[in-house]
Amino acid sequence: MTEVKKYPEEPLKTWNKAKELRLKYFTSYAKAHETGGLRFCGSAGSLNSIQQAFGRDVFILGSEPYSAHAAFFSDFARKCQEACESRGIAHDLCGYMKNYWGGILINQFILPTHEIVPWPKADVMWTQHICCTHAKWYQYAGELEGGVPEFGIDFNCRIGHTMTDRDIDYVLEQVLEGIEWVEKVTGRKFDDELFIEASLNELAANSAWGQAYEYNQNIPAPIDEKSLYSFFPFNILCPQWAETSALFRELRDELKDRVDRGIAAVGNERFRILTDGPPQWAMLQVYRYMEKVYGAVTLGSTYTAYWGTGWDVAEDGSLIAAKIPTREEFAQLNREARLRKYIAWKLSKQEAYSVTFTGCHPRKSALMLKIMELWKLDGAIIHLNRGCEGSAMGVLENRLDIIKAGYPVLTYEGNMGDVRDFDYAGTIRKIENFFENLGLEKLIKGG
Amino acid sequence: MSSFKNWSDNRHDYAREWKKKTGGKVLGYFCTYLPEEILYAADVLPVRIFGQHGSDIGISSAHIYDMYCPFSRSCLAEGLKGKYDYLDGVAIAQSCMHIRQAFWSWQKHLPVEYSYYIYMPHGVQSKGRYEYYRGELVEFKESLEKWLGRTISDADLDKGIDIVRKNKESMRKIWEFRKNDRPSITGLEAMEIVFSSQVTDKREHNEALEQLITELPDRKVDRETGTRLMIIGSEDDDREFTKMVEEGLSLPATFVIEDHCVGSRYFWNDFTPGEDRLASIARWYLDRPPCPSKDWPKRLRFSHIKNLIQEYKVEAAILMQQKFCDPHELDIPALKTYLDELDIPYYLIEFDVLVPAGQLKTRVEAFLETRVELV
Amino acid sequence: MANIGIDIGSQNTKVAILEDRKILALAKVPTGFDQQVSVKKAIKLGLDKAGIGMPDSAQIRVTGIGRKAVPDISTNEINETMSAAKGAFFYFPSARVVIDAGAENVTVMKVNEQMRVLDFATNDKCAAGAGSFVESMTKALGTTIDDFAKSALQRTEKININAQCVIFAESEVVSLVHSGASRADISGAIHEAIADRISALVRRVGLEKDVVVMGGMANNVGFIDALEKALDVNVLVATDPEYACAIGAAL
Amino acid sequence: MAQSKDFRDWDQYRWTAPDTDWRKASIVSCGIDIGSISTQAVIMVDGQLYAYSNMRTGSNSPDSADKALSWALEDTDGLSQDDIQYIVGTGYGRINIPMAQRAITEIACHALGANFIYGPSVRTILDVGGQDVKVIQCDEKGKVINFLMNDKCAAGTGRGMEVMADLLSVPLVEIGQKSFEVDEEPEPVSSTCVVFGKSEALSLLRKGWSIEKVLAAYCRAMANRIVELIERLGVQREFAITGGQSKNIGVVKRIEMLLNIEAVKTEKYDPQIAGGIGAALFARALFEKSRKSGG
Ligand SMILES: Nc1ncnc2c1ncn2[C@@H]1O[C@H](COP(=O)(O)OP(=O)(O)O)[C@@H](O)[C@H]1O
Ligand SMILES: Nc1ncnc2c1ncn2[C@@H]1O[C@H](COP(=O)(O)OP(=O)(O)O)[C@@H](O)[C@H]1O
Ligand code: SF4
Ligand code: SF4
Ligand code: SF4
Repeated sequence: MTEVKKYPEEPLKTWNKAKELRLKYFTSYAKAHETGGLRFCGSAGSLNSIQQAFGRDVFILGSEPYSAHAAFFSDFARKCQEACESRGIAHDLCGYMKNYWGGILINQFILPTHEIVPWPKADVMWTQHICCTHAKWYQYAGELEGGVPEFGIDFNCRIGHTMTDRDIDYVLEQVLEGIEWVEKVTGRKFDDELFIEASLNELAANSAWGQAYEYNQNIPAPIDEKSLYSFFPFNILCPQWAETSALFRELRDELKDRVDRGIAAVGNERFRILTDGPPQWAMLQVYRYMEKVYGAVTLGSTYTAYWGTGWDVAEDGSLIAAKIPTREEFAQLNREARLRKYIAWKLSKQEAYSVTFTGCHPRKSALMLKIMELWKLDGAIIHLNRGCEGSAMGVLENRLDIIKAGYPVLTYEGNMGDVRDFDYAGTIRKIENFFENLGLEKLIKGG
Repeated sequence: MSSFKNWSDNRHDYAREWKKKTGGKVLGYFCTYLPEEILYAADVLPVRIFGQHGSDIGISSAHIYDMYCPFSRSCLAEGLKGKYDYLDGVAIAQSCMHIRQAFWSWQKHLPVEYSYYIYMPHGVQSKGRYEYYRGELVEFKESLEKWLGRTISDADLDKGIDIVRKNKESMRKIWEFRKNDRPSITGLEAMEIVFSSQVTDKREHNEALEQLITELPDRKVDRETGTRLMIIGSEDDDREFTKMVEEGLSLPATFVIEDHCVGSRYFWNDFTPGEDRLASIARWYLDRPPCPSKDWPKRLRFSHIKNLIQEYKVEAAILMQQKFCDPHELDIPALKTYLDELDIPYYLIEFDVLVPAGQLKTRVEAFLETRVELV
Repeated sequence: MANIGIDIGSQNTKVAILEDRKILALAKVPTGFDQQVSVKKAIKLGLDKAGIGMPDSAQIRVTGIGRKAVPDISTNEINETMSAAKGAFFYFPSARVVIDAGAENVTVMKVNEQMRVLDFATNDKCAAGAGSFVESMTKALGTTIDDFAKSALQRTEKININAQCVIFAESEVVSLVHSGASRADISGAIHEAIADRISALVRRVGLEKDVVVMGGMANNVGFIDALEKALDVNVLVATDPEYACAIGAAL
Repeated sequence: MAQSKDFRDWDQYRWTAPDTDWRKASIVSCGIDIGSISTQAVIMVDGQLYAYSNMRTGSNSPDSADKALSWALEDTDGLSQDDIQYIVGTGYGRINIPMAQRAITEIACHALGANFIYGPSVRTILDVGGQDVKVIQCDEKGKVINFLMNDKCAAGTGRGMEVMADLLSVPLVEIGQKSFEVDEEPEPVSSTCVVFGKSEALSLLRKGWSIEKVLAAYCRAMANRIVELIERLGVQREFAITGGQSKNIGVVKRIEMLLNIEAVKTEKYDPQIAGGIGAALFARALFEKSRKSGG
């Protein structure tokens, strides 16, 4: 048996705050109508601050994170998926949206406490179109809910480092039209003050995430991917809330403290892994298995690194947490110019959207390799996600590129939203083979 | 008529011959949203990249995950097998992710002189779309000019527009004959016409179309029309299936119209000329009967389908959906409801090269049986 | 000291007895219901063949999908990919891609010159690309594997088997027979279908020279021929290919 | 474990209606259903079941049709093929039946047959045969409105059961009964693939599971798979099951439990011959029509 270095472990303090915020987020959406508030629903991270500008009592639900959260409750998720399939919705459609449409069909919405409440019907569908079906998901959801008006913003333009003025103009045109549309549909006015407040929060949260994330470059890593999954969705759930940037700053500080004191996420850390895409949510114990049995820690992905987050990404893929505008910079502008600045910031920092959804995998491979280098990773385990064409796009090419760069790569099949597409025993067998072939013996027998 | 079939059968030979004969360049494209006019203006021959149904697509499995539609995997497989070694360039106008993946893998593993990605908007109902797409076309034109080392003038663009426009207009004329009680061309022939149009020099194709238009009024059709069928579907160039339905069943049937891109969707709408050529081209593509991935927030495709059903006196529809084709899959539940309301019976086929033909045969036959009196 | 390698497959249990990298004996018995019994039988058969008794200090190492099932005999296991790599190197040190094709399971590995397994792929969900596919067809046609395999080389006309499933393929084959297709052509089509599926696995790990084929299917000349065509390379086949994993385990 | 070919077998049989004189009938019609596993020849006189045979499909359709028909005619008081006025072929081998005047799909025939067997209130029919699973919706006349069929993968069909029977040395016909002889319903096996299912069953046995428990797990997995297909079309009452697997209560009862609907049953007719009955009924109607139009 190889000798094992042992680092001290400690539970994350910020953890409970994240849990509370998540509960607040879902509950406030479900209860929005009790206080006369409005429900906006769509793809997560569809320029939240613009939606928030229609009132403090506007609550925004991202269907992907809702569905990921529903996927944790695999029995509940299964009911949703079966409801969809008996309705003629194909098994292989978006693993998330099947949980979402299914919820509408069975009239059940699940809260983090496992409590089930009647489906909270949306008042407005406001979404972005980033894959080739996104805006269509809500078209159908709206129809199932008995006719919810929909507005979709086409994001299929250059995003990230290739973004041009033309692209910003295109999105801005649509946003301006959208604002008029919401005003007409809801009778509410777009509030510039509220927008300034929300957008500054949003950008601050996105940027703070980058600062926190960087601490994982340390050996041993202070936080593992599975825990990152509990935090990073706030980047797209409610980044415009002040609580979110506060949470991320607190996390950042805690991680810094852990690094200073040499605290590890996994005491036995000896192999550092890059992963990719949304995981098999109901089967996160796979990560625990790798940690316990092999001391292999998963600690980074283009998914948690980039989704809705704020980085300045250099041409060579290096990352620096993005600079954010000051209040003055925003306040002095007129509405259109301010929106333009906000959109430009969001579009240029959202490298993940661009590399994932235009399928530009040469760029994505470069980003992955950069993370491997900066985060000092030893290998990659990639999820071939049957539930999402978007995030699975190009991954086999990425895989080839990573292998070419000399790293070992394992792929496994699954479906982020639907456990029926996942074979636990088979995956464990693959993982065992993978590590054995790397000469990494088990730390504990059996497992 | 036989030239369409020959072109369809021997598309690679045709392109190679064309190159030899003209010394020109050939560009492969991945989706019919690509503005062919600009390529004709630049004297480049655009050919659409197709797969080969029934042939092994395993070779693409290292590059495209098998949850992507068989069409996209098959396109890449043909490339990797070397069938397209004559291409000088490849391009795509952004449509669904599946075919995009094929494009990117192609770009990586089958390098050619020139490759280009056009950000064709998905929001074909969004404000600002015309301006945005026009801008894309300007950049596309510039990049072609750089590749070819020549400028593309307005006169060149007019030439390109003319060639493509004529082609599409002729096909619309021919489609009129499918409205007849005894359609003068079969679904198989129609498919071959559109297919060949996408893989040959349209100038030559135009001559054949014109010839056909003169022949059609007197064409004798000695087959029973049977059930008037429509195909609504994902990409579909499966001639074998079309032939099996029209010729191989114990009940007669004829495809009289279709809504997909190897059919009427390719040429349906009119071109409106304007001073700004690229703006007119942009408009042409954006206003086309939409592919499902671009059909939101309002559904425009369904009413188009309804018109086709009425004009072509469609009696039943076959929903030919490529397996894993998300954009279409998602339209299907709503489409079924819509067809129910129109009282048009339909049958859904999840199309995959791996489904044995015999099984499809039983299904289509059973479907036809549901709507005729068997005794 | 003798080393004993045991490969417990879904169909056959194979044993290899080696001394100083020299093969003393190879033996195989069907994997019965009780794997302990089969393994003991196989070992006995091997020792008899080698003409030796059970050495006092033999090292016994098990591999194959049943490797966890015989704790009384040995807990010293090695996974299938590693034993396959070692077995391949035993015969061909130039091996870079190793295909192990048995009755139900197919594993394709990419290895480097240090015998490290860099990548591997398996037929996860469907058995329609492995040995039992051929066996079902031979049953349906009432012939033997050997004859059926050889007849593929006499193929004159190209036909396609569309069915992916073993079961559907059976009836497709039956109807091909009725439509007058020759046995050679059918056999060619079946072996081509299997080779296509396995070559897809090869493409996933990346095709490189040299390709070594082992496992029971490597005895099948029709398959080897089709595989060479599908991959467009000459493949290397070990002598006694079905024992390669057992040999790898013994080493 | 000894491998015996016999366990997968079911009785081949024939039957003639007592007390019917075919000479008095105005129309004698026949349906021949050649499935991938079984072949039935059904003879009807004036729309009433008169005689039938049920046997394993041989290696080619014309032969199978010939054998099944001769056998059905065997004990029929001198009835010969020439006395049959119209024959309709159906099933997988329908195009290859030389004596049939017309071929109609098994989907239409099963619907009509189920309508005859179970009465006009049947709306949903599940036909589980040797390699196909079909779900059919029909109207009160037994005309098909809608249907679904499995494709590509034979997991969940009769062939899988046969393989299990051989593997476990349990006669096919007893599988259903045996599968309930467990204290508690086990988890379904994870692979219904005919090939992998076999290995999985073996490894469960090795783990110490009883044969009954393995059967329960396998029947349950099949039922799950079939129910998935049914739910895609939806169930309307009455619900009937035809085809050979309708005799396997291990699968049938589990399907009923999962759907929470009981299938209609009858002692009067053999549900495995539903396709043949439907074909014979079509044959009768077609003959009447030709008689009318032909004068
Ligand atoms: N002489 C032969 N000719 C052709 N095929 C053979 C021959 N011997 C074995 N096979 C094939 O090999 C398969 C068994 O392979 P094996 O590696 O022993 O199986 P496993 O290790 O999975 O138990 C059989 O299914 C058969 O198709
Ligand atoms: N008496 C029986 N008990 C249980 N199962 C049976 C019985 N008879 C037939 N079967 C099952 O029915 C299957 C054949 O179904 P059938 O509908 O006759 O097939 P086909 O598709 O050939 O028409 C067999 O594979 C077997 O599993
Ligand atoms: S990109 Fe993935 S998560 Fe998003 S809608 Fe498409 S399939 Fe669903
Ligand atoms: S639209 Fe559908 S058929 Fe066409 S490439 Fe995309 S997924 Fe394939
Ligand atoms: S297709 Fe056939 S061989 Fe493959 S999983 Fe299904 S039953 Fe098994």
